[in-house]
Amino acid sequence: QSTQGSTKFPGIGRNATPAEVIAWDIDVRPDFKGLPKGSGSVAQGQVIWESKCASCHGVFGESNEIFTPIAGGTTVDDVKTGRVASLADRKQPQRTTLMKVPTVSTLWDYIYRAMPWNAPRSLTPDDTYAIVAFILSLGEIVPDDFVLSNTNIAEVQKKMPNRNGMTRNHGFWSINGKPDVNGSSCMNNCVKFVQIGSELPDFARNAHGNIAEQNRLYGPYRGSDSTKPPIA
Amino acid sequence: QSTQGSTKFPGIGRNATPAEVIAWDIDVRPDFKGLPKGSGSVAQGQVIWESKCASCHGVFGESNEIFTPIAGGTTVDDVKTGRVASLADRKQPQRTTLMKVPTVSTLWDYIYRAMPWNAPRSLTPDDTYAIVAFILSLGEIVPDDFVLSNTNIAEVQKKMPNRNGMTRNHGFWSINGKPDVNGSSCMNNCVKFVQIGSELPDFARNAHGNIAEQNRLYGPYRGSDSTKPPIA
Amino acid sequence: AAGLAAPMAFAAGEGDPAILEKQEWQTTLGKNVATMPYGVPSIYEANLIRRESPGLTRVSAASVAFTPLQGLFGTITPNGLHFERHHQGWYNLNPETHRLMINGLVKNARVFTMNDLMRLPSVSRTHFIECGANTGLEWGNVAVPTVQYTHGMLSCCEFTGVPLKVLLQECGADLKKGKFLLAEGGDGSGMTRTINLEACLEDTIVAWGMNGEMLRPENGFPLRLVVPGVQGVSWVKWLRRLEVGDMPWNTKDEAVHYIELMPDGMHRQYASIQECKSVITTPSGGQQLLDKGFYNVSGMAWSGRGKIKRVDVSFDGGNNWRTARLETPVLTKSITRFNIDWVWDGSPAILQSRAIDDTGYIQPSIKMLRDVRGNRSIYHNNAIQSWKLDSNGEVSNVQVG
Amino acid sequence: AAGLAAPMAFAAGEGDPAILEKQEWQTTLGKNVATMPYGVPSIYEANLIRRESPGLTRVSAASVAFTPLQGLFGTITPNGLHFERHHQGWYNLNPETHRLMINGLVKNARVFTMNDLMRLPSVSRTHFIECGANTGLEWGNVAVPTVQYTHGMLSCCEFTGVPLKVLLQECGADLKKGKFLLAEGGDGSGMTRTINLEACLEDTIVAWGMNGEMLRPENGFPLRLVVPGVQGVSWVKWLRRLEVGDMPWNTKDEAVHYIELMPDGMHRQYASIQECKSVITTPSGGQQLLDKGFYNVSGMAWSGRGKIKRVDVSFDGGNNWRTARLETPVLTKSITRFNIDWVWDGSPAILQSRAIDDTGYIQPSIKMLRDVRGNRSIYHNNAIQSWKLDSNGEVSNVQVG
Ligand code: HEC
Ligand code: HEC
Ligand SMILES: [Ca+2]
Ligand SMILES: [Ca+2]
Ligand SMILES: [Ca+2]
Ligand SMILES: [Ca+2]
Ligand SMILES: [Ca+2]
Ligand SMILES: [Ca+2]
Ligand SMILES: [Co+2]
Ligand SMILES: [Co+2]
Repeated sequence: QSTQGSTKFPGIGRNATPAEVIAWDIDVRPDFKGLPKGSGSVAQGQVIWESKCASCHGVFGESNEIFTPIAGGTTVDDVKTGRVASLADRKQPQRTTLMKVPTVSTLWDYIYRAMPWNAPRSLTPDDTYAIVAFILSLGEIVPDDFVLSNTNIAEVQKKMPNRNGMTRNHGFWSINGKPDVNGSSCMNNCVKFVQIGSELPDFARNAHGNIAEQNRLYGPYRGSDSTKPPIA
Repeated sequence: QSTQGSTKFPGIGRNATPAEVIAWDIDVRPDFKGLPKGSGSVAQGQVIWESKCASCHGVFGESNEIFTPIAGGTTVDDVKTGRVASLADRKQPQRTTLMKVPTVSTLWDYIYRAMPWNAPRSLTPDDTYAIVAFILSLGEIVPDDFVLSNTNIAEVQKKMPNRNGMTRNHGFWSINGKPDVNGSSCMNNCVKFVQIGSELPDFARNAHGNIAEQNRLYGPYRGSDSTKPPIA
Repeated sequence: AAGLAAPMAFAAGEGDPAILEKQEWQTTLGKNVATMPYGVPSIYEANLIRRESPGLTRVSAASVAFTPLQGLFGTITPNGLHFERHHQGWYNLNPETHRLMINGLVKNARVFTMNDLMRLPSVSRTHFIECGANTGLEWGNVAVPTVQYTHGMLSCCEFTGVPLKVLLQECGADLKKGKFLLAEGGDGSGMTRTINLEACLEDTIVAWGMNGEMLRPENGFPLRLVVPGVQGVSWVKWLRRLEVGDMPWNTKDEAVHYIELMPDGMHRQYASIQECKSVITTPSGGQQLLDKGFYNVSGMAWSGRGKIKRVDVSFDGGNNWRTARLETPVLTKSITRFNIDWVWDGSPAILQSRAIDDTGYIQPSIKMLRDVRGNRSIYHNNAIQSWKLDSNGEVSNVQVG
Repeated sequence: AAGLAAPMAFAAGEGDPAILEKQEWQTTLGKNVATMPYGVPSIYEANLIRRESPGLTRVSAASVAFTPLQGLFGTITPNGLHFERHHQGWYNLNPETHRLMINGLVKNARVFTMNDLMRLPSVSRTHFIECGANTGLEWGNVAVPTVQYTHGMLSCCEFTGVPLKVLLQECGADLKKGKFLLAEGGDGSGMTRTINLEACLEDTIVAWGMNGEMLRPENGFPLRLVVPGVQGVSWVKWLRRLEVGDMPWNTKDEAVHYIELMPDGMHRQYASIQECKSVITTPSGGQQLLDKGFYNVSGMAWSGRGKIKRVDVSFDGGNNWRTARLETPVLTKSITRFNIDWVWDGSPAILQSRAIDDTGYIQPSIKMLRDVRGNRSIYHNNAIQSWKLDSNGEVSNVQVG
């Protein structure tokens, strides 16, 4: 195959140059393939965080204003087990990023490619190491004097609080997978007593605006006036 | 079936009242079913024509400005034969309404329902009789002192110049009809010598505006700049 | 000579600035969802719009706006680009006061509101609509530059509505005596057309939906007749009345227009069916290839008598043909998209497509049609279209034979 | 009580003013063709637009705009109403400088322009796209009033593009070792998702066309990946790069989102398939019936594993079921429209639909799903939807069981 075209589709496409692949192939995998060399300390990370991230995510990554919190909800024990225990608690109000993320590569990859939200691709690799180190320190995963680098990141992975919290034991990765639930094809007398388990709460009736204005004003299916109670 | 609904679709639709059917059922068929009573003279027609129609169609229905001419191209002989002879002449530049229309009902129906173009449904039945009489007089189908009415219109039909000019002897009224032409499924060496019989005339190259601006400015299929000759 | 756009070649360490330099959309925050609550195409698509053919008609309210087939894909016509043909302009009718009356040879003349109609059992079916005058400009000679003007009175949509049969039965129609149906529109022209009930009763729809939403005003909102396989003028827009009768009506648009002048001076009347036809849309007239090499040649095929069975493509003006790939599903009286591989070596070529439907009918050449019908028919020109590709990469409209 | 809109009755000699009086559109001249070179819906359709769900997300550039399914027909979603989901807003990318790079386990890493891609052999196929989070608000309890918000992250379009397989073969991809594909977007979020090549190689499309025209900017113009049957987030928009690899990437949107929390605190990862699902769209939550009597009850059914085989409808909360009519063609991994006759007698009712696909899978109840997955899954809620119709004609969102 020549640089300029294939035999099958002459004239179409060209080989990428090495510089082009370097420019675009920025993804970082769980095995750290793609991770550029570099390093950054928690302290450096904190400085960048406070100037570039905290406005949206809060000084401690706790803010719920712009997005769900980054840090919180993980324990020293989780770091040992690799399972965030509070995830099994059904009353846990919120799941932070650190409670869910199983791989440190994910944080590195995403922050480098997409943050800050309003200025993506503006961080250097060293910036990114530093910020990831800072976020990990918020979760007590690394100490406050830690310097994260391409050489020690694999060790850090072993401390991610939810590293053992993911399962692929399900039938949804492929159309050939086996469903975990299947319905019933019963046609008659299927339910002895039909019970309504949940209804639209009163406060939600008009929470999406007046439904009358979200349907046609003609035809058989008008919207009900949700600014008022249902008609008698 | 009740007035208010059928047994099959309860609650849907209702019977039309006689007044409603009268208001809307205004079509006039070739057998004059639907034709309201009334009459009008050529002279009356000419007055209405000149005030309401001539601005678009010309005083003698000859104008080509707004629409093709209404009158012209028919002969006294055509009135006898019921075939407009000039239609067989391939050099005949233009076909007027009177050269084509086989049925006087068509004129009556259309003018009453749709003319004047900018004020349809503004004519009375008597107006319409008068205008039709006037148009027919332009084609020498009726004399200039003629009064057209519901009682003599069937006689007038017998004088329409193209009344015998229509055929339904073809296969296009139904999908089961037989096509008049069929192509060839030859796959190889089908044409000894491929000859171009017609090309886009030079004056037509840019007559639809610049084709470059009627195609995407990206992708493989750009428009050619038709303001200039083809590139060398 | 070809090669207008030679491929970029870069030394190692170099590359395309579009890759090496970061783009605005990678480095800043984009626009909000629902910035356009009802969206519109990209600004880069602005050239692909409906257009009139200058000089074709004298006034724009009794005229045509053609669909830009040269830039479309697949089979569905976006509603914003559906061709327009009006005889007395279009209106945004008020659907709350719109009525459908059914009268004539029925037990009960009945009136339906939109409320009523939209409660009836509905069907959704994809069909092409083609104006009987499509390609009519080309009966005599090549006249227009692009496929927008040669074939752009053609669209294909998924229509939703109540089957005509359900409505007629509901009114107790006498279908023994009543072999004909008058369909009447609610616009100023009060468009009236006779429908062949024997042929069309089974698949005609009284439709309100088009490609998932309500009909557009230009296409008959809120109600139009959908008569699959039959010329577009019979798909009466702003449908107001249906009358069952025992003879055709000979309305203006079936006695003065939509009639075909034969060489002997007779006019064919009630020639309704749109016969099997196809056209290559890329590349097509007025387009400019930038380069030699591989091309996917693509087009549309349809038949008013049924399904497309095969499409053949010639690159040498009809001397030799190869069979194209058909995209599925192939539906009856609907557009079928065809594609075929081609490597352009830079020499002149003449591209043609030829469709065959499941009745065995084969799309004819313009010469075959003229031999029987002359060249003053105006309507129902379903000839094989020829596009000449010059060695400079420009494609133009020609006729061969 | 029903009967909000009693039918009009008139004495002979009288009638409906909408018929007896002439309307403006019958008595004046309408608008020109091409008044709108690219058309828009009727002014009477203004209520049917994409809408955000207040409080669902905190910022509108990382949010959702829902499709108004309550007013749509058939199977095709008009492009202007296709749902939107962005993570970093949307842009009108410049297609002239847009590039697709393919790298990783390939013989030659290659770069394609839009010029290149649109010359390759293309296919056109109709598929649904559903966000994995569709109906996610309802895992716990009834939360939102209408089908726009319960199910409106669902659209169905005809896509045109080059099969992924053609592109990967062209680059000499090692498909023995390379079972995984990274798809990367060109927006600020650089959206990245791992595609299962074993499962998706055959029907994935690198698409530029949507319903006959180019993709809309909000939906990835000029290029997006179409991965039939798989959740929408994997249909990467503004597609810029494909990398063949030997393991999944664990990107942010597959390691922190689009994961499903099970009762034991484990998250299911890479749950991609959208299972068989259906919903009644008319009548649906928040709608108001004006009258007793006959209704066509209509809805949509789809399955990420294949074709819809049957849809049953219940009017008594799931106690008794009747099989609905399916509109044809029934296509794989596409929307199927179903309709069923019903006469409403004015008493309260609970409407449900239940789809079965050609693998034999039956859409489950919300209780069956919760019994296995708990109620904190967020994603992949394909439960039977229940709409309660009250004797006052108002329909509301409920859950039974
Ligand atoms: C202007 C607001 C803003 C700023 C500044 C910002 N972010 Fe974000 N961040 C967001 C939003 C919004 C999201 C969610 C994006 C999405 O929906 O995919 C997000 C997502 C994230 C996530 C993923 C969280 C998860 O659970 O999915 C991380 C990690 C993150 N930001 C880190 C950072 C870092 C590090 C910086 C600074 C270098 C930063 N952010 C600056 C708004 C911001
Ligand atoms: C403002 C311009 C205008 C006025 C005034 C007008 N017309 Fe017309 N007329 C037209 C146009 C435009 C058409 C073609 C309509 C179409 O495309 O269906 C037409 C068509 C016709 C036709 C059909 C001709 C054919 O061959 O199809 C007849 C007959 C006719 N007009 C008669 C009349 C009469 C009678 C009046 C007055 C009472 C009238 N017109 C006033 C513009 C006008
Ligand atoms: Ca090239
Ligand atoms: Ca990589
Ligand atoms: Ca700390
Ligand atoms: Ca009623
Ligand atoms: Ca009548
Ligand atoms: Ca005279
Ligand atoms: Co027409
Ligand atoms: Co999503």
